[in-house]
Amino acid sequence: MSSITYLLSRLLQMIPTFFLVMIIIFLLVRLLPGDPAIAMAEAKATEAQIEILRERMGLNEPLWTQFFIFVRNVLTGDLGQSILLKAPVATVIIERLPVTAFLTIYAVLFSIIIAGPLAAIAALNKNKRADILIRGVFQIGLSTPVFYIGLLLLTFLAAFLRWFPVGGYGQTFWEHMYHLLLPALTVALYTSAIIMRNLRSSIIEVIDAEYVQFARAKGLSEGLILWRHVLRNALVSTVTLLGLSIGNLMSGTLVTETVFAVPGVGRLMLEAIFARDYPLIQGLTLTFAVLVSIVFLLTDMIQSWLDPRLRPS
Amino acid sequence: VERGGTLTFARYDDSTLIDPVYADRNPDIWMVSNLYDTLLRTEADGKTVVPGLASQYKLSDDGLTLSLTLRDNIHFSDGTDVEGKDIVFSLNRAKNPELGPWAGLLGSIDSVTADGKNITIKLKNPDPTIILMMATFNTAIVSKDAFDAATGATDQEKAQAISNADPVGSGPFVLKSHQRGSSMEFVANKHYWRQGEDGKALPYLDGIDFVVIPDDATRILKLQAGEVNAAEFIPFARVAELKADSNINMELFPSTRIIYSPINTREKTADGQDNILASKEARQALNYATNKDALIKLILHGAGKPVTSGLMASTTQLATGTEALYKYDLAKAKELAAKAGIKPGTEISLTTLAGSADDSIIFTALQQMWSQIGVKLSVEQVDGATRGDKNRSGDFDIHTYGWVNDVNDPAQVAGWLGYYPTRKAVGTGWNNPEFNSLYEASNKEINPEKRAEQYAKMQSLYAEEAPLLFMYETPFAVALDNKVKGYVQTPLGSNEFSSTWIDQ
Amino acid sequence: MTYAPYAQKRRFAVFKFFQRMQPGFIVGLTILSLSLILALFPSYIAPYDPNAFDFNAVQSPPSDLHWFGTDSLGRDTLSRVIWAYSVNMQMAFLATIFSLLIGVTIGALVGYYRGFSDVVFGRCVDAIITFPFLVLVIAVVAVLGPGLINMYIAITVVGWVYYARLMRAEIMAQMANDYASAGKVMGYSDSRIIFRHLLPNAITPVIVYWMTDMALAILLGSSLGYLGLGAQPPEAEWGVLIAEGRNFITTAWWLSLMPGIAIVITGFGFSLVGDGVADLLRPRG
Amino acid sequence: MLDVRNLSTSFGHDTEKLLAIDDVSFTVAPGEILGLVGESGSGKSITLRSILGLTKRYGQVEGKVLWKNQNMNIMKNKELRRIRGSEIAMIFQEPMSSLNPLLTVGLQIDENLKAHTKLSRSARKKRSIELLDLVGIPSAADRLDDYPHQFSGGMRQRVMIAIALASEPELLLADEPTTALDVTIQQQILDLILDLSKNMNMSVIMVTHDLGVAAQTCDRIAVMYGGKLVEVGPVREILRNPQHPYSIGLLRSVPEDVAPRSELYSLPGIPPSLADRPKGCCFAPRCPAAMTKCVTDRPELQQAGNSCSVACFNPQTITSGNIA
Amino acid sequence: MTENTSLLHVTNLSHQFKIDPSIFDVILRRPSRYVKVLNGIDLNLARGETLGVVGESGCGKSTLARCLVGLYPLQNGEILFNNQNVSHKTRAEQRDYNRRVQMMFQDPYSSLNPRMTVGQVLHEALSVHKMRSETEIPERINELLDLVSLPRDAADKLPHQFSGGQRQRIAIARALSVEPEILIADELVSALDVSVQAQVVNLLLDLQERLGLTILFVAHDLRLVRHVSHRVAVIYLGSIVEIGSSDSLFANPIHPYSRALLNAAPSIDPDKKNTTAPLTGELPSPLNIPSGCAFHGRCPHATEICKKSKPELKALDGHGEIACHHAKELALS
Ligand SMILES: Nc1ncnc2c1ncn2[C@@H]1O[C@H](COP(=O)(O)OP(=O)(O)OP(=O)(O)O)[C@@H](O)[C@H]1O
Ligand SMILES: Nc1ncnc2c1ncn2[C@@H]1O[C@H](COP(=O)(O)OP(=O)(O)OP(=O)(O)O)[C@@H](O)[C@H]1O
Ligand SMILES: [Mg+2]
Ligand SMILES: [Mg+2]
Repeated sequence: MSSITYLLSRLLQMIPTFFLVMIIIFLLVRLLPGDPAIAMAEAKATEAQIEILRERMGLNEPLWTQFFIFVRNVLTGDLGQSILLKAPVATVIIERLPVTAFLTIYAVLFSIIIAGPLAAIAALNKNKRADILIRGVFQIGLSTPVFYIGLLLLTFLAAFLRWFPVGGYGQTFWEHMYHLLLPALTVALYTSAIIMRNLRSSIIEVIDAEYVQFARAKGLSEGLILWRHVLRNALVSTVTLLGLSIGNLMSGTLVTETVFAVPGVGRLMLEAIFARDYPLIQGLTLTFAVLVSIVFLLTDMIQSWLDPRLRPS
Repeated sequence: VERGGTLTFARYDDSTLIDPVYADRNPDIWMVSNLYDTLLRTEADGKTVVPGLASQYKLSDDGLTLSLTLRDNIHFSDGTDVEGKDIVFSLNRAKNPELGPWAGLLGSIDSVTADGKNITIKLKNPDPTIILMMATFNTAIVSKDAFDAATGATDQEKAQAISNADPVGSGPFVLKSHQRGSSMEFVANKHYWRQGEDGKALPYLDGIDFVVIPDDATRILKLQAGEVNAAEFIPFARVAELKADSNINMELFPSTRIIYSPINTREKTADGQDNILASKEARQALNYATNKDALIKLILHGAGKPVTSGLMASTTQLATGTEALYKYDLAKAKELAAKAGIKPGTEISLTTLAGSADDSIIFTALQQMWSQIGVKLSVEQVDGATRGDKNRSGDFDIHTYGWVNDVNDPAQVAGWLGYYPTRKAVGTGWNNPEFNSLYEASNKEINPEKRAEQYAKMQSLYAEEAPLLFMYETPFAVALDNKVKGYVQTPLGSNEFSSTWIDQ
Repeated sequence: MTYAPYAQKRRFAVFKFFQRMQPGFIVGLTILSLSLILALFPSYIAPYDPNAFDFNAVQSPPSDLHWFGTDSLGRDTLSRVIWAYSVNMQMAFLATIFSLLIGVTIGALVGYYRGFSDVVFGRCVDAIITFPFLVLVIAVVAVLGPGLINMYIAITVVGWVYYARLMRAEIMAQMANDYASAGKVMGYSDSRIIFRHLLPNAITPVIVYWMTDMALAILLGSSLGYLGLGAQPPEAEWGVLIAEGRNFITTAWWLSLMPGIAIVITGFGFSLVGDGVADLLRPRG
Repeated sequence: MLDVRNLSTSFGHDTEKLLAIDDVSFTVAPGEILGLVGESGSGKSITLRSILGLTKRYGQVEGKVLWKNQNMNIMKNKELRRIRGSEIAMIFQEPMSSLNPLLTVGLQIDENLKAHTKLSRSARKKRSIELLDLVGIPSAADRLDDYPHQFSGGMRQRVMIAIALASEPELLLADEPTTALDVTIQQQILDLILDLSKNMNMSVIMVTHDLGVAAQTCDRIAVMYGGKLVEVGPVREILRNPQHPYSIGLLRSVPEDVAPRSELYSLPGIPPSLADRPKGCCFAPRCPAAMTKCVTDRPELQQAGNSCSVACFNPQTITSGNIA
Repeated sequence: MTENTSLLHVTNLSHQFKIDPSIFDVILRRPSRYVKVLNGIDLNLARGETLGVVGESGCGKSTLARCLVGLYPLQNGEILFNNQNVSHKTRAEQRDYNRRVQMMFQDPYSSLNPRMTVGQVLHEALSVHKMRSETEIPERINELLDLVSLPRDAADKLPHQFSGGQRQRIAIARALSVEPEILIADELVSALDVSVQAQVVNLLLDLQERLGLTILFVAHDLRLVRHVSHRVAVIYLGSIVEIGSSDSLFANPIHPYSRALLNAAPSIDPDKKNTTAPLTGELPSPLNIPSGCAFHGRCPHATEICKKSKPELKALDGHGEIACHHAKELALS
């Protein structure tokens, strides 16, 4: 099977999942207490005005009709009109998505850059001082809530020392890099701690594996052994973990974007939930689900590229 | 004054659609006057009416015809003249109930006609609020030509298109770009008619950059870090600190904002129990048992004052009260509580806004204060939408709420807080025939003295009946860096940048 | 190597157990025990009533009277942090225990029977893990309304999946061992095989995960508290305390710093214990 | 050619020291096939690994491994690398885990050739195909790009042999090269190794626990028990006239040439654990001929008879009949 | 052998595993693929005898064993136990059958629950099947431990405290606790060292003698199989190619595969070099079994007919039953 058919079959497999995802999204939002029409109207609106809204939003239809309309609309790319922002949900999300995507990728890169070398150092010095220090620091990182790390970084590095801007996003690529440095770091700390742990133990596990010893018996240089035989194998499980952590990472962006005033979809999600913006919540949850699925798919591809055993036969 | 420069302003929330008709949330409403001018204007106190796009106005003696004369040489931001047809178009649009939520405020208008520079507004019935309405955001003037040219099938789509693509306005600024939820740019309208102190056209600024930062602390940090020139909605807890900061000018603008808590006055609670709060004495007892000064100290850190008028902030027109309502008096509270049958351990629940630090303090404080009269206060924390829902359905005992006037006339707030047909007297279910008829009469009363009398009566009646827990009035707290001068937030909340300038 | 020295003396088993413990594990255990004591007996330990206002000591910095200072209502931060221990430790337990029970049961059944149940389960899991955890939890909290109980429900609604997945995989791995087949051949009932034979052997990684999950629950719970979706004021909860102190981070730094430190230390304790337990339970020989 | 002297390897720290091999000495002559037999855990694999210095990473190795009169045990890694894989090659015990699952078989052969020969890329490829052909992998050229998991256990074992033979080693350390294989394929592999040893004068240390395999392939046999060599000698001597009670027991428990369904000879007891090995002879607790001395003192490997060495205070002969 | 004497009678037992189709296979409606592991096995097990089963790895020995005890549902064919059809219809039937037909596994490390003491293991078996009343159980446990020559204090120990050989004894004790009639031993001793193997084999032989057990002994060590079995079946790719008494089969195998198998086993005598050429080629995959005689690709005697028709298992005078077209000629050579 070629990789294209593999990709296709993975996509096909995602269909039932996505159907479930849509049911979950739809139901979740319908089960929210409080009338969305009331939520949408300012407190000052009268009953008649609210009824008009209700009609306009299709809330008077039976549930299954609403679901049917929902699915049809989603499939045609119509995610409805945001109540909060008074604009098409799709447009709003497309406007905001690059920010979160930027932040996420930035954070992933950060995680890898931080975790990779440190994991290798820790593994090679197993139970020595460097290892204990690195693990200790990351352990603390694992025990600190994202919002708190963000808060501390923001207050001290940005506001107090003024090394970084206090939130925002900037206009150019380099401004993005500069503005999102602290947020990305905040999001990355937790993920990098998880990756560090995993990579370290994978390396330790692999470094004395039979095939590595066999490679040594062949008389290969240690560098080649580390690079070709150890790291590559250790990476397989780490890639899975990185893929699975993407959900974590995005959870992190939710909080981080709020703390750092980054105008991404994460912050929008919280705003939408507080504002009971049904269409926006639906659109955003769906977006998150799609993003995560894409990442899962990517992880799968990377993994099967790394590990031939996972390739379809 | 100095001209030039761009002001960076940190907001707590973004505008969605700044259009006189569709603006329904405060972040929209409070920006309208920067983009669109009204026929009449109020001075900074929000009460005194002065000419705007119209240089003169006159209400006929029978109160049924309002005539206005347009100023010479007034232009839209695209350079075209502001003409009678634009006025007719704008006012008809504003009173069209199909469109925005504010049409009801112009319900008395029968027709609008223009003859050259003379505008005639015919009323169905005398309306004491009509002149103030001409100075309110929803009657601001838009360009008919721009609207006609805009893409879109419906009026709303056209409004959207205008604000997105080719904004044309009559106000001191023009919307240049807008990144929903994150930032917005205004630039000066070169064709604006009003003149500054230096005799040249306003505004002084070249433009304004708005950044949206919902988080209070971050907003302040940005100001302190010098990344923005101004930050609005400063938490009162931080006011003293910022006041002490020599680089920062901490402004507390008087406002029509009041914080109060509707009390459910229905005979039965939502679950069918007898409602102890249905009795006036019980409500009064709670009011007396509440130490407002302490609340103000705790929450506003002194930057506010107790509610003095039953119905409105003291800055509102026709407000009468000068003394704090229900001054803390434990003895009286106990006496009333006993009278109302509040036994020790009576459970009352306070519905508060999730995540609101102020609400949680209010709750903690009330819990302690009211325990003195035997009330066991519990909390129910909900989000805004649920609170609104509960308010409408009467499923609450007491909940926190706040109000800011949108229009300069007190009719809006009185209708909201006390008049049953509008919204069941702010959801309290308080239905007082005397109040209702007074209110209805006042809405047709064009004699100012008589109307003031009616309002005084309504206020005392309302205060006596206490369908609310009267708490406090707060100013608008805006922190600006020292270079920013002349910025005003009106009592209605409107952000006025037309005379703002930066000391370079 | 399959060769295992079997004739090990068991005399010093307990002693060896402690000997095998890493120092980190001991530190973790100490932290958790202390946390537990604080959580169980806050009223004896906290110097002040956590909710009592004291207008004479508003935002007073740490001093002899108030070791961790006071907040803007004059409440003693130390007492509030201590009282928060009961809330947050309860959170660690209650937010995870139901996920654990539900997940383990479902995971074990699905892992044992596979077949169609596995297909259905697989799709459900896929669908749920496709959402970022926090997104789904927040959404559920929003459905149910904020508050601790609802938060527990929300976390359980989402969290059981992770336990179930783990359990399923472990059960399937255990099924590869002949003792499972032996149980069938011995004519034992399915429930006996699942719950008496497979489960005790498969549960170890789940317990290890549970430890880390409790740390996560504290982090998540305080995040929700911070966002106003978790514990409700005036209940002292670390996330809520940090949120309350958020505005004074530069002036009254102790308000957010002290609960922050409490979170970090407790989380640290849980992670260390989690690692230590994993280490202890790891098969040797 | 290879002279191992007093080689000991231990694992763990002072508190829990596990002596996996204890004071092992033997030699291998050019072209000779030495069989290393003994039961599981007796230290056969560790011996081989210690020769190549692979156990240094996780254990302490003492003693001398003289390869062409150079002590490999004190060599620097760089020098060791030149010997490993080129002069001395090793086949690992477990074909399933000894090939890197992520790399193609071709690459895993190639990296050996690259490290030890100066062949060009295409020449290396040609050589790889030759090697796979040699070990009997059908359509070898097509299989270079395959991954280990696409091969069966037996084929993987052969791939490993191909890798080991890549640079025509002078000494092959074969750790149970046929355990994973069926008897029919085992025969092919053993024939191959025998062939190479004869044709290329390659020495082999062949670890096995199957006495039949040892009998059919080896010139000399060394019997290991509990980390020590208990008996070394020519294959016929050891199999026909074993002297160490353990060797005797081992041979007698093989059900060959005994009445069907009769009781088999079995050594009582169980092998010692590394953690607490007896003070005297490791085998003493199970030994039918043990004496008091055996419990207290440790016997050394000593010349016994013409060509055998035995580590026993009370060597036996089967004919003497006092052990049954 | 006639039916009345056979305790277990298997006819035409086949078993195949379905390969999970990929989503593409489903969409393209590709036919499902099967690993055909057992292809029509016929065998009889007489009361009190030991039947050895040998064959290359992957030929289906374990699958056969597992089918016989019902670990795999019966797909095709018939199993008669005491002349009664074993259908495993209800759980109760299945339990009763299993009580009487027990199995022991290859891996002494994984076949015992690591968290149950030996006493618990035996107690469970005894109480679930109500073999003894609750009060008699401890006594019975001691008896069983004696039976397999384990010390009585073993009851309180966990499996990891025992050696491999001892664990296999525990497994045997567990199997015996329910007093079965048939024991199926799947590579019972192949994981053990030679010196320990002998202990367990001795025990098994002894028990068979004393308790009159019937044993199916699966192993790949030919010497052992020969030693313990009365009769031996040789399996190639899921079919029996030769079955007969142990003596005659080992002394004089007929089927070319049996011959190759026996020849390839290295003798412990260095001078008894085997002379026949080893088999060439690999074991074909059970995914697509060659037509005709499955062995024809590797068989030195194969002719056209071997490619076309599958030989039946036929009795040959002086030998057992052989599935080979050329059995007669080979018997003469
Ligand atoms: N890395 C290690 N750490 C601790 N002990 C080890 C290690 N490697 C091997 N051992 C122990 O050393 C002893 C000898 O092992 P070795 O692998 O040499 O046995 P073997 O004779 O090859 O057995 P087998 O026939 O099972 O392969 C065993 O008891 C084993 O448990
Ligand atoms: N569950 C299964 N699904 C698919 N194929 C299977 C399954 N179990 C066994 N097989 C295949 O069936 C064939 C026979 O397996 P079985 O375990 O019966 O062989 P065996 O003769 O016992 O081999 P060994 O001597 O290695 O134990 C093998 O090719 C194996 O890959
Ligand atoms: Mg070995
Ligand atoms: Mg098998």
